[in-house]
Amino acid sequence: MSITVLYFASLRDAAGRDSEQLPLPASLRGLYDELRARHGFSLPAERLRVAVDGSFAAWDSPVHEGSEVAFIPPVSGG
Amino acid sequence: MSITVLYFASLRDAAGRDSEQLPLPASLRGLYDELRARHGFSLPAERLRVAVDGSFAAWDSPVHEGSEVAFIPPVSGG
Amino acid sequence: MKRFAISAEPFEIAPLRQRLLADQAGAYASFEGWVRDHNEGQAVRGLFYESYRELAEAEGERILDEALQRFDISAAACVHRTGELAVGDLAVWVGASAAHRGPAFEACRWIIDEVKSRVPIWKREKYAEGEQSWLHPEN
Amino acid sequence: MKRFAISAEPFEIAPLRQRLLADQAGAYASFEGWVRDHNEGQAVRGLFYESYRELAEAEGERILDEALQRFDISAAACVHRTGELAVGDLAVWVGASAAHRGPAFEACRWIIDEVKSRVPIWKREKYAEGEQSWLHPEN
Repeated sequence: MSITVLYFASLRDAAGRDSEQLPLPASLRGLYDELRARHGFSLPAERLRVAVDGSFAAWDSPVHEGSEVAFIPPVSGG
Repeated sequence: MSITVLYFASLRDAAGRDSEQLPLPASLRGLYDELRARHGFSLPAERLRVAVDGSFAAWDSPVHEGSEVAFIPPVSGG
Repeated sequence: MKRFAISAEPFEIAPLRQRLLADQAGAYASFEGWVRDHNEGQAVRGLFYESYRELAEAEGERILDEALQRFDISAAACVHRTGELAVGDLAVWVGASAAHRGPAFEACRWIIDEVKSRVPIWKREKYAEGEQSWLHPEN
Repeated sequence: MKRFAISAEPFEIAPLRQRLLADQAGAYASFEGWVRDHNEGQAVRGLFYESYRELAEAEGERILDEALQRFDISAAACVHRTGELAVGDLAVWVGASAAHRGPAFEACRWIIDEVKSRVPIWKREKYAEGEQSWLHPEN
Protein backbone atom coordinates (compact mmCIF):
# COMPACT_ATOMS: atom_id res chain seq x y z
CA MET A 1 0.00 0.00 0.00
CA SER A 2 1.88 3.07 -1.17
CA ILE A 3 1.66 6.44 -2.85
CA THR A 4 4.12 8.64 -4.75
CA VAL A 5 4.87 12.14 -3.49
CA LEU A 6 6.34 14.67 -5.95
CA TYR A 7 8.51 17.58 -4.81
CA PHE A 8 9.04 20.86 -6.64
CA ALA A 9 11.11 24.00 -6.20
CA SER A 10 12.12 24.71 -2.59
CA LEU A 11 10.44 21.51 -1.35
CA ARG A 12 12.58 19.45 -3.71
CA ASP A 13 15.73 21.22 -2.59
CA ALA A 14 14.85 20.62 1.06
CA ALA A 15 13.84 16.98 0.51
CA GLY A 16 16.91 16.36 -1.65
CA ARG A 17 14.83 14.39 -4.14
CA ASP A 18 12.15 14.74 -6.85
CA SER A 19 9.80 12.18 -5.41
CA GLU A 20 9.48 9.35 -2.97
CA GLN A 21 7.28 6.32 -2.31
CA LEU A 22 5.48 6.42 0.99
CA PRO A 23 2.88 4.28 2.77
CA LEU A 24 -0.76 5.28 2.19
CA PRO A 25 -1.38 8.14 4.65
CA ALA A 26 -4.53 8.78 6.66
CA SER A 27 -4.85 12.32 5.27
CA LEU A 28 -3.08 14.79 3.00
CA ARG A 29 -2.72 17.29 5.79
CA GLY A 30 -1.22 14.69 8.15
CA LEU A 31 1.12 13.58 5.38
CA TYR A 32 2.38 17.09 4.75
CA ASP A 33 2.95 17.81 8.41
CA GLU A 34 4.93 14.60 8.77
CA LEU A 35 7.03 15.35 5.70
CA ARG A 36 7.56 18.93 6.82
CA ALA A 37 9.00 17.69 10.10
CA ARG A 38 11.14 15.04 8.38
CA HIS A 39 12.58 17.25 5.60
CA GLY A 40 12.53 20.61 7.33
CA PHE A 41 10.20 22.35 4.85
CA SER A 42 9.88 26.00 5.81
CA LEU A 43 6.42 26.52 4.29
CA PRO A 44 3.37 25.74 6.46
CA ALA A 45 0.51 23.78 4.85
CA GLU A 46 -1.61 26.97 4.79
CA ARG A 47 0.69 28.42 2.13
CA LEU A 48 0.49 25.36 -0.14
CA ARG A 49 -2.03 23.82 -2.47
CA VAL A 50 -2.20 20.10 -2.98
CA ALA A 51 -2.67 18.10 -6.17
CA VAL A 52 -3.68 14.47 -6.49
CA ASP A 53 -3.15 12.55 -9.73
CA GLY A 54 -2.45 15.67 -11.78
CA SER A 55 -5.36 17.84 -10.57
CA PHE A 56 -5.66 20.34 -7.78
CA ALA A 57 -7.50 18.77 -4.84
CA ALA A 58 -8.96 19.81 -1.50
CA TRP A 59 -6.83 19.15 1.58
CA ASP A 60 -9.52 16.81 2.89
CA SER A 61 -9.69 14.74 -0.31
CA PRO A 62 -9.22 11.00 0.22
CA VAL A 63 -5.92 9.44 -0.87
CA HIS A 64 -5.98 6.13 -2.65
CA GLU A 65 -3.46 3.35 -3.16
CA GLY A 66 -1.19 4.31 -6.05
CA SER A 67 -2.06 8.03 -6.02
CA GLU A 68 0.48 10.65 -7.07
CA VAL A 69 0.44 13.51 -4.58
CA ALA A 70 2.15 16.88 -5.05
CA PHE A 71 2.39 19.75 -2.60
CA ILE A 72 2.36 23.00 -4.56
CA PRO A 73 4.35 25.89 -3.07
CA PRO A 74 3.27 29.43 -3.97
CA VAL A 75 3.88 29.75 -7.70
CA SER A 76 6.11 32.34 -9.37
CA GLY A 77 5.76 31.95 -13.11
CA GLY A 78 5.45 34.85 -15.52
CA MET B 1 -2.14 88.03 -50.08
CA SER B 2 -3.06 84.36 -50.00
CA ILE B 3 -3.12 81.19 -47.96
CA THR B 4 -3.22 77.50 -48.84
CA VAL B 5 -6.10 75.37 -47.62
CA LEU B 6 -5.59 71.57 -47.45
CA TYR B 7 -8.50 69.15 -47.75
CA PHE B 8 -8.62 65.60 -46.41
CA ALA B 9 -11.02 62.66 -46.47
CA SER B 10 -14.67 63.64 -47.01
CA LEU B 11 -13.77 67.33 -47.33
CA ARG B 12 -11.41 66.53 -50.19
CA ASP B 13 -14.04 64.43 -51.93
CA ALA B 14 -16.61 67.22 -51.58
CA ALA B 15 -14.18 69.96 -52.68
CA GLY B 16 -12.91 67.83 -55.53
CA ARG B 17 -9.33 68.84 -54.79
CA ASP B 18 -6.46 68.36 -52.30
CA SER B 19 -5.84 72.04 -51.72
CA GLU B 20 -6.52 75.49 -53.00
CA GLN B 21 -5.07 78.99 -52.80
CA LEU B 22 -7.41 81.53 -51.27
CA PRO B 23 -7.21 85.17 -50.25
CA LEU B 24 -6.18 85.82 -46.64
CA PRO B 25 -9.42 85.41 -44.62
CA ALA B 26 -10.53 87.49 -41.66
CA SER B 27 -10.92 84.40 -39.46
CA LEU B 28 -10.62 80.62 -39.59
CA ARG B 29 -14.23 80.19 -38.60
CA GLY B 30 -15.43 82.58 -41.31
CA LEU B 31 -13.21 80.83 -43.84
CA TYR B 32 -14.65 77.42 -43.01
CA ASP B 33 -18.23 78.62 -43.16
CA GLU B 34 -17.61 80.19 -46.56
CA LEU B 35 -15.93 77.02 -47.87
CA ARG B 36 -18.67 74.87 -46.42
CA ALA B 37 -21.27 76.84 -48.37
CA ARG B 38 -19.20 76.80 -51.55
CA HIS B 39 -18.25 73.09 -51.54
CA GLY B 40 -21.25 71.65 -49.74
CA PHE B 41 -19.32 70.18 -46.78
CA SER B 42 -21.74 68.26 -44.57
CA LEU B 43 -19.75 68.67 -41.36
CA PRO B 44 -20.38 71.80 -39.24
CA ALA B 45 -17.33 73.62 -37.84
CA GLU B 46 -18.18 72.32 -34.35
CA ARG B 47 -17.22 68.82 -35.45
CA LEU B 48 -13.84 69.84 -36.89
CA ARG B 49 -10.48 70.83 -35.55
CA VAL B 50 -8.27 73.27 -37.38
CA ALA B 51 -4.52 73.19 -37.99
CA VAL B 52 -2.30 76.04 -39.08
CA ASP B 53 1.18 75.42 -40.49
CA GLY B 54 1.26 71.80 -39.36
CA SER B 55 0.05 72.25 -35.78
CA PHE B 56 -3.39 72.12 -34.23
CA ALA B 57 -4.63 75.65 -33.57
CA ALA B 58 -7.53 77.38 -31.85
CA TRP B 59 -10.39 78.51 -34.06
CA ASP B 60 -9.70 82.11 -33.08
CA SER B 61 -6.01 81.94 -33.99
CA PRO B 62 -4.85 84.65 -36.41
CA VAL B 63 -4.11 83.62 -40.00
CA HIS B 64 -1.08 85.04 -41.70
CA GLU B 65 -0.04 85.56 -45.29
CA GLY B 66 1.33 82.28 -46.65
CA SER B 67 -0.17 80.09 -43.91
CA GLU B 68 -1.19 76.51 -44.63
CA VAL B 69 -4.61 75.85 -43.11
CA ALA B 70 -6.23 72.43 -42.75
CA PHE B 71 -9.69 71.61 -41.46
CA ILE B 72 -9.53 68.28 -39.65
CA PRO B 73 -12.68 66.13 -39.82
CA PRO B 74 -13.25 63.64 -36.99
CA VAL B 75 -10.42 61.14 -37.25
CA SER B 76 -10.83 57.40 -37.71
CA GLY B 77 -7.40 55.81 -37.56
CA GLY B 78 -6.62 52.61 -35.70
CA MET C 1 14.96 57.71 -34.32
CA LYS C 2 11.28 58.54 -34.60
CA ARG C 3 9.02 56.58 -32.31
CA PHE C 4 5.84 57.29 -34.23
CA ALA C 5 5.68 56.70 -37.95
CA ILE C 6 3.19 56.74 -40.77
CA SER C 7 3.97 53.99 -43.26
CA ALA C 8 2.59 53.98 -46.79
CA GLU C 9 3.87 50.39 -47.21
CA PRO C 10 3.43 47.17 -45.21
CA PHE C 11 5.92 47.09 -42.32
CA GLU C 12 7.60 44.42 -40.21
CA ILE C 13 6.90 44.31 -36.49
CA ALA C 14 10.00 42.31 -35.48
CA PRO C 15 12.56 45.15 -35.78
CA LEU C 16 10.19 47.59 -34.05
CA ARG C 17 9.73 45.17 -31.15
CA GLN C 18 13.49 44.59 -31.03
CA ARG C 19 14.12 48.28 -30.38
CA LEU C 20 11.93 48.12 -27.28
CA LEU C 21 13.87 45.28 -25.69
CA ALA C 22 16.05 46.45 -22.83
CA ASP C 23 17.76 44.69 -19.97
CA GLN C 24 15.81 46.61 -17.37
CA ALA C 25 12.48 45.84 -19.04
CA GLY C 26 10.69 42.69 -17.96
CA ALA C 27 7.38 43.38 -19.63
CA TYR C 28 6.29 44.15 -23.18
CA ALA C 29 2.69 44.76 -24.20
CA SER C 30 1.70 45.24 -27.80
CA PHE C 31 -1.39 45.93 -29.80
CA GLU C 32 -2.10 45.30 -33.47
CA GLY C 33 -5.11 46.50 -35.40
CA TRP C 34 -5.99 44.40 -38.43
CA VAL C 35 -8.53 45.10 -41.15
CA ARG C 36 -11.72 43.27 -40.17
CA ASP C 37 -14.16 41.74 -42.65
CA HIS C 38 -17.08 43.66 -41.14
CA ASN C 39 -17.93 46.91 -39.37
CA GLU C 40 -21.22 47.79 -37.73
CA GLY C 41 -23.01 44.99 -39.55
CA GLN C 42 -21.65 45.68 -43.03
CA ALA C 43 -19.34 43.32 -44.91
CA VAL C 44 -16.06 45.12 -45.63
CA ARG C 45 -13.80 44.29 -48.59
CA GLY C 46 -10.93 46.50 -47.59
CA LEU C 47 -10.14 50.05 -46.70
CA PHE C 48 -8.08 53.09 -47.46
CA TYR C 49 -6.31 55.17 -44.83
CA GLU C 50 -5.35 58.73 -45.55
CA SER C 51 -3.33 60.95 -43.22
CA TYR C 52 -2.24 64.54 -42.92
CA ARG C 53 1.23 63.20 -42.57
CA GLU C 54 3.13 66.14 -41.14
CA LEU C 55 0.54 66.76 -38.44
CA ALA C 56 -0.04 63.05 -37.81
CA GLU C 57 3.64 62.40 -37.14
CA ALA C 58 3.92 65.43 -34.86
CA GLU C 59 0.79 64.45 -32.92
CA GLY C 60 1.91 60.82 -32.72
CA GLU C 61 5.26 61.83 -31.23
CA ARG C 62 3.42 64.02 -28.75
CA ILE C 63 1.27 61.06 -27.66
CA LEU C 64 4.36 58.89 -27.11
CA ASP C 65 6.06 61.70 -25.17
CA GLU C 66 2.99 61.98 -22.98
CA ALA C 67 2.88 58.20 -22.46
CA LEU C 68 6.48 58.27 -21.22
CA GLN C 69 5.49 60.97 -18.72
CA ARG C 70 2.27 59.33 -17.56
CA PHE C 71 3.34 55.71 -17.21
CA ASP C 72 6.39 54.02 -15.67
CA ILE C 73 7.59 52.57 -18.98
CA SER C 74 11.00 52.17 -20.60
CA ALA C 75 10.02 52.82 -24.21
CA ALA C 76 7.05 52.94 -26.56
CA ALA C 77 6.49 53.13 -30.29
CA CYS C 78 3.69 53.15 -32.85
CA VAL C 79 3.39 52.75 -36.63
CA HIS C 80 0.20 53.38 -38.60
CA ARG C 81 -0.37 52.32 -42.20
CA THR C 82 -1.83 54.50 -44.91
CA GLY C 83 -3.03 53.57 -48.39
CA GLU C 84 -5.07 50.61 -49.61
CA LEU C 85 -5.44 47.73 -47.16
CA ALA C 86 -7.12 44.36 -47.63
CA VAL C 87 -8.93 42.27 -45.00
CA GLY C 88 -6.34 40.80 -42.63
CA ASP C 89 -3.72 43.49 -43.30
CA LEU C 90 -1.97 45.15 -40.38
CA ALA C 91 -3.28 48.72 -39.95
CA VAL C 92 -1.57 49.82 -36.74
CA TRP C 93 0.96 48.53 -34.24
CA VAL C 94 1.73 49.82 -30.74
CA GLY C 95 4.39 48.45 -28.39
CA ALA C 96 5.41 49.46 -24.86
CA SER C 97 8.09 48.01 -22.60
CA ALA C 98 8.44 48.46 -18.84
CA ALA C 99 9.91 46.86 -15.75
CA HIS C 100 6.42 45.67 -14.75
CA ARG C 101 3.40 44.49 -16.69
CA GLY C 102 0.85 46.95 -15.28
CA PRO C 103 2.36 50.09 -16.83
CA ALA C 104 3.21 48.24 -20.07
CA PHE C 105 -0.46 47.26 -20.59
CA GLU C 106 -1.82 50.61 -19.45
CA ALA C 107 0.49 52.64 -21.67
CA CYS C 108 -0.18 50.43 -24.70
CA ARG C 109 -3.93 50.79 -24.26
CA TRP C 110 -3.70 54.53 -23.65
CA ILE C 111 -1.53 55.08 -26.73
CA ILE C 112 -3.88 53.30 -29.14
CA ASP C 113 -6.87 55.12 -27.64
CA GLU C 114 -5.14 58.49 -28.07
CA VAL C 115 -3.95 57.67 -31.59
CA LYS C 116 -7.48 56.75 -32.59
CA SER C 117 -8.92 59.95 -31.16
CA ARG C 118 -6.23 62.54 -31.94
CA VAL C 119 -4.04 61.63 -34.89
CA PRO C 120 -5.26 62.98 -38.26
CA ILE C 121 -5.80 59.67 -40.06
CA TRP C 122 -9.05 58.85 -41.83
CA LYS C 123 -10.48 55.54 -42.90
CA ARG C 124 -12.62 54.97 -45.97
CA GLU C 125 -14.33 51.61 -45.95
CA LYS C 126 -15.08 49.68 -49.11
CA TYR C 127 -18.17 47.58 -48.67
CA ALA C 128 -18.93 44.29 -50.34
CA GLU C 129 -21.83 46.04 -52.14
CA GLY C 130 -19.35 48.32 -53.88
CA GLU C 131 -20.01 51.52 -51.97
CA GLN C 132 -17.40 53.42 -50.03
CA SER C 133 -17.62 55.80 -47.14
CA TRP C 134 -15.34 57.92 -45.01
CA LEU C 135 -15.65 57.31 -41.30
CA HIS C 136 -15.97 60.50 -39.28
CA PRO C 137 -17.08 59.19 -35.90
CA GLU C 138 -19.45 61.24 -33.71
CA ASN C 139 -17.84 62.09 -30.37
CA MET D 1 -3.93 22.03 -31.03
CA LYS D 2 -3.12 22.99 -27.46
CA ARG D 3 -3.52 26.66 -26.65
CA PHE D 4 -1.35 26.59 -23.55
CA ALA D 5 2.10 25.08 -23.67
CA ILE D 6 5.15 24.69 -21.47
CA SER D 7 8.31 24.94 -23.56
CA ALA D 8 11.66 23.68 -22.35
CA GLU D 9 13.33 25.39 -25.33
CA PRO D 10 13.25 28.94 -26.74
CA PHE D 11 10.17 29.38 -28.94
CA GLU D 12 9.16 31.62 -31.83
CA ILE D 13 6.27 34.03 -31.39
CA ALA D 14 5.48 34.53 -35.10
CA PRO D 15 3.71 31.19 -35.71
CA LEU D 16 1.78 31.51 -32.45
CA ARG D 17 0.57 34.98 -33.43
CA GLN D 18 -0.29 33.72 -36.91
CA ARG D 19 -2.71 31.18 -35.47
CA LEU D 20 -4.64 33.97 -33.76
CA LEU D 21 -5.20 35.93 -36.97
CA ALA D 22 -8.75 35.62 -38.23
CA ASP D 23 -10.83 37.62 -40.68
CA GLN D 24 -13.38 38.57 -38.06
CA ALA D 25 -10.69 39.74 -35.63
CA GLY D 26 -9.65 43.38 -35.83
CA ALA D 27 -7.64 43.53 -32.63
CA TYR D 28 -4.70 41.60 -31.24
CA ALA D 29 -3.14 42.26 -27.84
CA SER D 30 -0.06 40.46 -26.68
CA PHE D 31 2.19 40.33 -23.65
CA GLU D 32 5.75 39.12 -23.32
CA GLY D 33 7.64 38.63 -20.09
CA TRP D 34 11.40 38.89 -20.42
CA VAL D 35 14.07 38.10 -17.85
CA ARG D 36 14.97 41.40 -16.15
CA ASP D 37 18.42 42.26 -14.86
CA HIS D 38 17.04 43.06 -11.40
CA ASN D 39 14.28 42.13 -8.99
CA GLU D 40 13.40 43.90 -5.77
CA GLY D 41 16.70 45.72 -5.71
CA GLN D 42 18.95 42.74 -6.44
CA ALA D 43 21.01 42.34 -9.61
CA VAL D 44 19.91 39.17 -11.41
CA ARG D 45 22.17 37.14 -13.71
CA GLY D 46 19.51 34.77 -14.95
CA LEU D 47 16.90 32.39 -13.72
CA PHE D 48 15.57 28.88 -13.81
CA TYR D 49 11.90 28.00 -14.24
CA GLU D 50 10.59 24.65 -13.12
CA SER D 51 7.06 23.40 -13.67
CA TYR D 52 4.85 20.54 -12.66
CA ARG D 53 4.23 20.06 -16.32
CA GLU D 54 1.13 17.87 -16.37
CA LEU D 55 -0.71 20.08 -13.91
CA ALA D 56 0.63 23.32 -15.43
CA GLU D 57 -0.65 22.43 -18.89
CA ALA D 58 -4.05 21.39 -17.54
CA GLU D 59 -4.37 24.57 -15.46
CA GLY D 60 -3.16 26.73 -18.36
CA GLU D 61 -5.83 25.26 -20.68
CA ARG D 62 -8.42 25.91 -18.00
CA ILE D 63 -7.37 29.57 -17.80
CA LEU D 64 -7.69 29.95 -21.59
CA ASP D 65 -11.09 28.24 -21.55
CA GLU D 66 -12.22 30.65 -18.84
CA ALA D 67 -10.88 33.63 -20.81
CA LEU D 68 -12.94 32.59 -23.83
CA GLN D 69 -16.02 32.49 -21.59
CA ARG D 70 -15.36 35.76 -19.79
CA PHE D 71 -14.28 38.00 -22.66
CA ASP D 72 -15.62 38.61 -26.15
CA ILE D 73 -12.49 37.31 -27.88
CA SER D 74 -11.88 35.14 -30.94
CA ALA D 75 -8.87 33.20 -29.69
CA ALA D 76 -6.14 33.22 -27.07
CA ALA D 77 -2.92 31.33 -26.42
CA CYS D 78 -0.01 31.24 -23.99
CA VAL D 79 3.43 29.63 -23.88
CA HIS D 80 5.68 29.60 -20.82
CA ARG D 81 9.38 28.68 -20.84
CA THR D 82 11.05 26.37 -18.37
CA GLY D 83 14.73 25.69 -17.80
CA GLU D 84 17.70 28.07 -17.64
CA LEU D 85 17.06 31.59 -18.94
CA ALA D 86 19.48 34.50 -19.31
CA VAL D 87 18.73 38.22 -18.96
CA GLY D 88 16.70 39.33 -21.98
CA ASP D 89 15.30 35.85 -22.73
CA LEU D 90 11.60 35.44 -23.37
CA ALA D 91 9.94 33.77 -20.37
CA VAL D 92 6.26 33.92 -21.28
CA TRP D 93 4.05 35.04 -24.16
CA VAL D 94 0.28 35.63 -24.17
CA GLY D 95 -1.79 36.63 -27.20
CA ALA D 96 -5.50 37.34 -27.61
CA SER D 97 -7.48 38.34 -30.69
CA ALA D 98 -10.94 39.88 -30.81
CA ALA D 99 -13.23 41.99 -32.97
CA HIS D 100 -12.55 44.98 -30.68
CA ARG D 101 -9.54 46.15 -28.74
CA GLY D 102 -11.15 46.36 -25.29
CA PRO D 103 -11.72 42.61 -24.85
CA ALA D 104 -8.37 41.80 -26.49
CA PHE D 105 -6.48 43.90 -23.92
CA GLU D 106 -8.61 42.78 -20.99
CA ALA D 107 -8.31 39.08 -21.81
CA CYS D 108 -4.56 39.32 -22.36
CA ARG D 109 -4.06 41.05 -19.01
CA TRP D 110 -6.38 38.63 -17.20
CA ILE D 111 -4.62 35.58 -18.67
CA ILE D 112 -1.13 36.64 -17.61
CA ASP D 113 -2.41 37.53 -14.12
CA GLU D 114 -4.09 34.13 -13.76
CA VAL D 115 -1.07 32.27 -15.14
CA LYS D 116 1.18 33.99 -12.62
CA SER D 117 -1.11 33.18 -9.72
CA ARG D 118 -2.39 29.70 -10.59
CA VAL D 119 -0.09 27.75 -12.88
CA PRO D 120 2.46 25.54 -11.05
CA ILE D 121 5.66 27.12 -12.35
CA TRP D 122 8.40 28.29 -10.02
CA LYS D 123 11.24 30.71 -10.57
CA ARG D 124 14.68 30.45 -9.02
CA GLU D 125 16.70 33.62 -9.37
CA LYS D 126 20.45 33.63 -9.74
CA TYR D 127 21.89 36.78 -8.25
CA ALA D 128 25.02 38.56 -9.33
CA GLU D 129 26.53 37.71 -5.93
CA GLY D 130 26.28 34.01 -6.77
CA GLU D 131 23.39 33.06 -4.52
CA GLN D 132 20.14 31.57 -5.75
CA SER D 133 16.68 31.53 -4.33
CA TRP D 134 13.26 30.13 -5.15
CA LEU D 135 10.50 32.71 -5.29
CA HIS D 136 7.41 31.69 -3.35
CA PRO D 137 5.49 34.95 -3.24
CA GLU D 138 3.38 35.84 -0.22
CA ASN D 139 0.90 37.40 -2.66
